[in-house]
Amino acid sequence: MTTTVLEIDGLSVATPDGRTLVHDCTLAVSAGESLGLVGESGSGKTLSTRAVAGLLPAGFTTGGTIRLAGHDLASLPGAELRELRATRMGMAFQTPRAHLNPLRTIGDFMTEALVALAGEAPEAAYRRAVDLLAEVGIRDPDRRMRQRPGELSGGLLQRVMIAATLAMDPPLLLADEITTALDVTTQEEVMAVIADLRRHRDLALLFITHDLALAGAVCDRVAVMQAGRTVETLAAATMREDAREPYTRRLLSASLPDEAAGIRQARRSDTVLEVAGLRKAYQVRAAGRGRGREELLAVDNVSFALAAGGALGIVGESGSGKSTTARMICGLETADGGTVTVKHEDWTAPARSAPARRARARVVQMVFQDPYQSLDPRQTVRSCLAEAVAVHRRIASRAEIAARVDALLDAVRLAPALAGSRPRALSGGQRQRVAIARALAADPEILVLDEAVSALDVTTQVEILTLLDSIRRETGVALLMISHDLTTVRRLCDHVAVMQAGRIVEQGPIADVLDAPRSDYTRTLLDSIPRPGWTPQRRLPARIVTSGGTR
Amino acid sequence: MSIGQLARGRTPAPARRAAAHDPLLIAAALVLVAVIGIALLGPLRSPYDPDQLYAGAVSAPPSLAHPFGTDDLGRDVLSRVLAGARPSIAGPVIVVAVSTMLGVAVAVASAWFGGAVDGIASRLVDVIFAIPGLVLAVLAVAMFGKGLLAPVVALSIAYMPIVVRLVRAGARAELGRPYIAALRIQGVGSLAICFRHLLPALLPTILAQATVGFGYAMLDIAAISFLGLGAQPPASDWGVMIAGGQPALLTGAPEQSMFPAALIVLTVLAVNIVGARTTTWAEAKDR
Amino acid sequence: MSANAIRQLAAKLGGLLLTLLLASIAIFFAVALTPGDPVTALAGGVRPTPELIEAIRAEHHLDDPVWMQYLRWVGGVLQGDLGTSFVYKTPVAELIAPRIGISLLLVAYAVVLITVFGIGSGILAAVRGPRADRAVLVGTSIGVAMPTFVVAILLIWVFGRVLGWFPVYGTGEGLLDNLYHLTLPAISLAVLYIAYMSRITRGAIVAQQHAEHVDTARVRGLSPSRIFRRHVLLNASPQILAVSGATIAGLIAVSAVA
Amino acid sequence: MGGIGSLLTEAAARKDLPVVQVLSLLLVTVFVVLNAVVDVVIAIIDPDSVKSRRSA
Repeated sequence: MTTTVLEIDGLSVATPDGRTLVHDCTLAVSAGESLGLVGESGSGKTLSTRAVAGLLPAGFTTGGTIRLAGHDLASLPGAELRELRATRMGMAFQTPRAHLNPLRTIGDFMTEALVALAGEAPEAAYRRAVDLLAEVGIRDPDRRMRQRPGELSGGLLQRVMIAATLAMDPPLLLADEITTALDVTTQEEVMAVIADLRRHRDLALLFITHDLALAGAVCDRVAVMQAGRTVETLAAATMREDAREPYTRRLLSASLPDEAAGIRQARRSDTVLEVAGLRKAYQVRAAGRGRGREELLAVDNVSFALAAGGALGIVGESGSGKSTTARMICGLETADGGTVTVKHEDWTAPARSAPARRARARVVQMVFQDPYQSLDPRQTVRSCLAEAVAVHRRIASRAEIAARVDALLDAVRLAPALAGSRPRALSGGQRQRVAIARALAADPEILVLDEAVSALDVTTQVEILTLLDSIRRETGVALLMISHDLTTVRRLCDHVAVMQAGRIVEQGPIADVLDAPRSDYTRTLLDSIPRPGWTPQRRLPARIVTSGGTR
Repeated sequence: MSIGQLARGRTPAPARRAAAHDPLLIAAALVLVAVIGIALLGPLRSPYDPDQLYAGAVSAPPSLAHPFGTDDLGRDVLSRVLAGARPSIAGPVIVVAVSTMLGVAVAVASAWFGGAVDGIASRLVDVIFAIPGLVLAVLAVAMFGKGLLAPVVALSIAYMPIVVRLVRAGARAELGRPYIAALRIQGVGSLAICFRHLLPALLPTILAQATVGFGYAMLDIAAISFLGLGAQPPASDWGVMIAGGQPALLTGAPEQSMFPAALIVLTVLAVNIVGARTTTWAEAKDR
Repeated sequence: MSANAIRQLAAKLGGLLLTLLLASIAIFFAVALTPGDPVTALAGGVRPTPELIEAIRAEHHLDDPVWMQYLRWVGGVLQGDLGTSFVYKTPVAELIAPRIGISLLLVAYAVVLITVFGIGSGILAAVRGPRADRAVLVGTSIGVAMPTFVVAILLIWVFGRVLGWFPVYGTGEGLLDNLYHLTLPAISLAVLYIAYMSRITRGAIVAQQHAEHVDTARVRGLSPSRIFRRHVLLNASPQILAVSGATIAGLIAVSAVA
Repeated sequence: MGGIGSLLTEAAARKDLPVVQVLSLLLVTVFVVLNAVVDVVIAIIDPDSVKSRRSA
């Protein structure tokens, strides 16, 4: 007989000013089971989880029932509630760096609950903490115990956080987007740790994520949330066949595309952009006790070519140098070596004067990752686009500019009614459309997309990628897509280059590289993508130290 | 939307509507309008000549003839308070205007050019910051003699570092945001980026600091006048009046000091309230 | 202490000395370039004869280049020779020595008041609910608008004259009597800074209360008082400390003037 | 008050420059040293702060 460790029934959450953000969240997690709670931003999955954990902001009210280990949370007085949560559940968060006290050592963090709540002696608590760190695969735990969060990488911190949740041997772990901020290979490490823990401890898992593919790959069942409601709960293994709700189907097709359909044929034509032997070094303070400074090669001998009207993806994890490469092409950084050639002109040195920058702007434009940060929050959509238009056609009349702005809005499928809005009033997808429209204002021949869809929900990602693809077909603009995500690159690009630690380890037509990878690293990247039947592996020894690695 | 944003609640109501429901803000604004009105028109409307001695009424308590009473020389306190508004307000206004303009210019140049410009500016600011405002003001008085000019110039310089630090930090953060990079890639000129995007973004910070600075400048200048180093008697500067009323205070005629003192406190209070509200509003608008 | 920490400490110390050097140059040259001939001041009101001028110039090395005079001045200050007052014709050190004790006592008194009431009321505002918050906000709003000397005359009037609880002039004999006499000045000195510290403290604590690492502590079941002490207050302390350092330093300047 | 304050204001009023100079320098020194001490204390509580504080 299985016991239910967490049961949420008809949960609603309302703000102090009376808006109901969660209407009906209903789910149950049995001992040893793993349930994925999936939904896009604003679906209410995080608020529901925080209601369970008692972390709603002051003044928020809840309805419905939450039963943790058989106890109705609403019926317990404060101190007992605290003890119940402390012993029956652990919770890990999305950003471990923000969720660990930066001023206290890992040792303080690991032992605090053991000493203060379980009443263990400091020495016993210390030994237990070291064991827990070892259990989540942290080598040299004694050294880690003395360090502070600032000295550890994100992947390590996430494992520290998971280890700490185990201190009181809880039967349930709430994991709120625990791998969202991590590289895919680090995500695989963390998921492998979680899988081991569940095997050895019979731990139940409530896995909150926006990534349906990941939830499907690591959970037994998946509950899908939309607009504050759990719309359906499916067995992970058969969710593709069982899904009834249109929203779930849309999520599924966005998250787990048919692989064959995405492959595009490479085209050969004129080269519009050529990068040869590009190099960028940063002076960094030497690590450890050493004195002086050392060079960090962010970009090391990078060469590739982009065909006119083509689409090249540059893929790599954080710190691989892919964004620095893009910024050098756009003149935001100066290269230390190598050349950037655009349309047979040498563009290696950034343009100094505004007219020179304008001339280049008519050839190369860029779309940034965070559409909110890349628009001036004080400017309306219209004035933002009008500014971009006016820069390039200095004598254009007001009416001509307005007409051009309307044409741009139409090109990115944005309703003209939104022209008067400021970025704050737009959704993430709408903001990114504005950013694309602004980039198109100059009629560029190359569009550099720096993680342009990675901050968006998956369904929105697909919309934006579709838009970009049709713009490419209509205008013949070449795309250079910087991304950490092989799946998105596969959707849009015909060629791909894989970067690791500043170097290109492999490049070629997309079908060749992704279906028959020649380098180990590409293979590792492909293997770490969650998919049905996926078993996350611990690959620590094989990993080459990048900035995301151990320090 | 993050939990933090949710906790902050609905997007703020339009400023004008919010202001109408904020009695404190209205009161503060009224005080400010009144004080500025007095500064501009007061001397013309004052019942008596502020420097005229009325021998018949020395240290007289408030009466119908002299609503605020008279001082130890028999001068009408109300007339003197009205006449004192202009010098008492003008000093802080100049200090804030000069220090803000200098500070913003240095800060923006530092953040924009970085490197050596930033290094030199930071060192300069550190040195000025090390000399407290009042000390610099007293030093200036020792150099150039008593009067309002020297302290006002000294405080304008002394208040600059705090403006530079705040605005420079804000400017650096703003310049690091992708929308500035996007503008540069568009080929938008540096001056246009500065005036159309950077400065408007920094406006809440600058405004907030200016109002806080005004309060401190008013207190500092009043203190200098009170000590006899600033405006000189028989001038009717508020600080001077408070000092002049001190002996009467101990003999039981507090109003000679209290009226100008109350005006200083009210003015600073009102500026602080209006400043705080304006800043919150400007920040909410940008978010 | 790690090599890194020592290096940073050395850099800090170097910056401090450089700042002091530049500030001393600024102060000296500002005064040296003051309009008006110091000889007139040195002669002490008498209309100086040419011989007297010569003598004075020679005695005070006024014919040396300015930077020589600066070096002589700094060298003197470092060796305890603070120069001679124009007005009293006595060594400056002798003027300062008898007064510095009372000034230090006054500042120390005010610092205690600021720490206790400023930080205390800030914590109160942050943790005791909206009503306490509002009350402290009103108090601090008025506090930051009060000039030191206005507080002083108010206190003198109320406690000195109307109530007669505290002496309004003199510094008294002996430490306790000193403190008694310094109470009103210390309060007047402290009010503005109490209000300021209170606001900073409240802001720093509220920011930490909303920090994500506090969520972690809460979900682990730690008691509210423990979370407050070890996660909120500890993390707010650098900011509070940074401001209180500047505050106390500023206070010393104000006490020296007002 | 019989403290440093009255000495400094009086000296400034009477253009007693040596006194003003020395007292200014004294106050500046106290100001700078005190701030440095606080910086060190903060660095002990929060070692990571040292790198970021200068730019703040």
